[in-house]
Amino acid sequence: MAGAVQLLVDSDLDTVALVARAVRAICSDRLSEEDLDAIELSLVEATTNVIKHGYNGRSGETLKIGVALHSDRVVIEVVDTAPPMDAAQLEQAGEERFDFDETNIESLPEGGMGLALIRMNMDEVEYVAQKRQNRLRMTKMFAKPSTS
Amino acid sequence: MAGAVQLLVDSDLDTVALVARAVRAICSDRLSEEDLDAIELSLVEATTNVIKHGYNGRSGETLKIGVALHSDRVVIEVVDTAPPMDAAQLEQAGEERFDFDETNIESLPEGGMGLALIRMNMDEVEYVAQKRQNRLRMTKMFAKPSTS
Amino acid sequence: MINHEVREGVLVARVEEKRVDAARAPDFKTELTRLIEDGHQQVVLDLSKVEFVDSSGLGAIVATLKRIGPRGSLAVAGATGAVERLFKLTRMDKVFPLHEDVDAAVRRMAG
Amino acid sequence: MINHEVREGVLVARVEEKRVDAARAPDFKTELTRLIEDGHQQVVLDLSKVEFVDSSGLGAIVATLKRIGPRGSLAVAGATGAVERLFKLTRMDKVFPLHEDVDAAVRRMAG
Ligand SMILES: Nc1ncnc2c1ncn2[C@@H]1O[C@H](COP(=O)(O)OP(=O)(O)O)[C@@H](O)[C@H]1O
Ligand SMILES: Nc1ncnc2c1ncn2[C@@H]1O[C@H](COP(=O)(O)OP(=O)(O)O)[C@@H](O)[C@H]1O
Repeated sequence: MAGAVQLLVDSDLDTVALVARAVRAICSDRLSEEDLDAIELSLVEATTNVIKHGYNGRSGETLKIGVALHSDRVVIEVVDTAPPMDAAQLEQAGEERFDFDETNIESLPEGGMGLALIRMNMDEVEYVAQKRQNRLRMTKMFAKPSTS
Repeated sequence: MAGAVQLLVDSDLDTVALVARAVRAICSDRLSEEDLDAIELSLVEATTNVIKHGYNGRSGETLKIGVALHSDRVVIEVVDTAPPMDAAQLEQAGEERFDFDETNIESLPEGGMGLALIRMNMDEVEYVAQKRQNRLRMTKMFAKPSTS
Repeated sequence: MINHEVREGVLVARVEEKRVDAARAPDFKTELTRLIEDGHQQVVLDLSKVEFVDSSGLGAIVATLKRIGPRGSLAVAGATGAVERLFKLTRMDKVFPLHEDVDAAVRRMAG
Repeated sequence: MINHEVREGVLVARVEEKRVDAARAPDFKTELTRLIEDGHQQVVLDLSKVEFVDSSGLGAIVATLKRIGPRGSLAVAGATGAVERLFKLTRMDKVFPLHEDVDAAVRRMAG
């Protein structure tokens, strides 16, 4: 079943869980648990970043999440009207973030993992800062179910 | 966890299932399965009515669904920009719709059950036709969970 | 959307959709009617895979019963959760006997 | 949000939240730190009730390990699904030994 849903929420960390559950449910008919986990984590990291960094933790700002289900992919968009992030941050993020020396406890990361997780969990990640809004577009491909 | 989410979808019968699953998931933390069933059915009947009757089956029109979670109730709003329905239809709808004679098969209802089901499943149902939009507000009360 | 087999002279129609709502009710009704028109008078509708039915889906089931006619019968098997609840709430469980599973429904109907 | 008990000298901290995300990570870290500051060096974090952890939650767990210090250790029990996946994806399973349940974790740590 193809279809698209847009979700609007207040920029509040408490609503991130609601959005995550809703998006997971919207995608649940087509995707494996593992793909759903990947999408949920990416969405949570992206919306949390907008609230914490984009809006500096201010509630009362808008946050728009688009979910578009296609036959072979899900496209999740997180749209905000905050000052844009430095796109280089996203480009540089990747699994190297987790190349730590596990024997050196003090060197382990306590933050700065969100963008890396997004890139590791989604197949395509694109950031477009427009005049009035920023748009993080994350695409997850999935195997078409064998039946129907 | 209190919170509010708005969903925007195209007026397409195929997206009703997506919205239903999303709203169920949003409410799932607080409510019993039975209450979730009641909310899902009411929401589906309300959105289907807007698409079939309000928009005469036309896709491409907007449909807005608001979900507000409070500590003791969920308020679901279905907002459309179609010509309003006759509010008397809603007022007259109720469980009498199902006072049929089960031995008389030809008398059994094949339609006209949606509004009755909404009223039977929700605690409060209010319809407001404004200048530019109609708003069906459905409230479900629930017992506060004993923990936390 | 519907698989079928005949057991002890009873047509068993298993619905393969998770949801029977307004988007699917027209096709559902068409498929079901086509099966009935082969002349079956004793029908068990297996809803064990169905998670959700709305008033359109219920209306399609009622329409099918009317089509079968007064000499036949239509029973429901495997309705649980929201589906079972809808039948009871609308008193349609008085019209369509609800059975736990297909075996029980066929036994009752054929016996 | 955290219940605790001491078993064979090991502090077992059971997280009672379904989700440890950015909204809850600060309180989670505060509670966990307070438990550690009682002087426990051997800690098992029971995540069996947790369905989702994001990078903030993971960061709080790392911060707790740093607080325990190099002479102590922090193991994880009952991580499944998305939670287990996060530990493996971030290679944090090399830092926090993952155990199927609390019994196994305590046995390993105390033994
Ligand atoms: N939406 C955003 N707006 C502004 N800056 C952002 C945004 N998302 C990420 N950043 C910047 O990128 C950095 C890395 O983000 P991330 O990897 O998610 O880790 P963390 O949020 O834990 O710092 C952030 O610290 C912030 O400076
Ligand atoms: N959103 C709406 N806009 C216009 N008319 C409506 C709307 N909702 C309901 N109605 C009217 O109320 C009637 C009864 O609705 P309902 O009980 O849901 O049954 P059904 O949709 O099967 O006819 C409809 O047939 C229609 O005439």
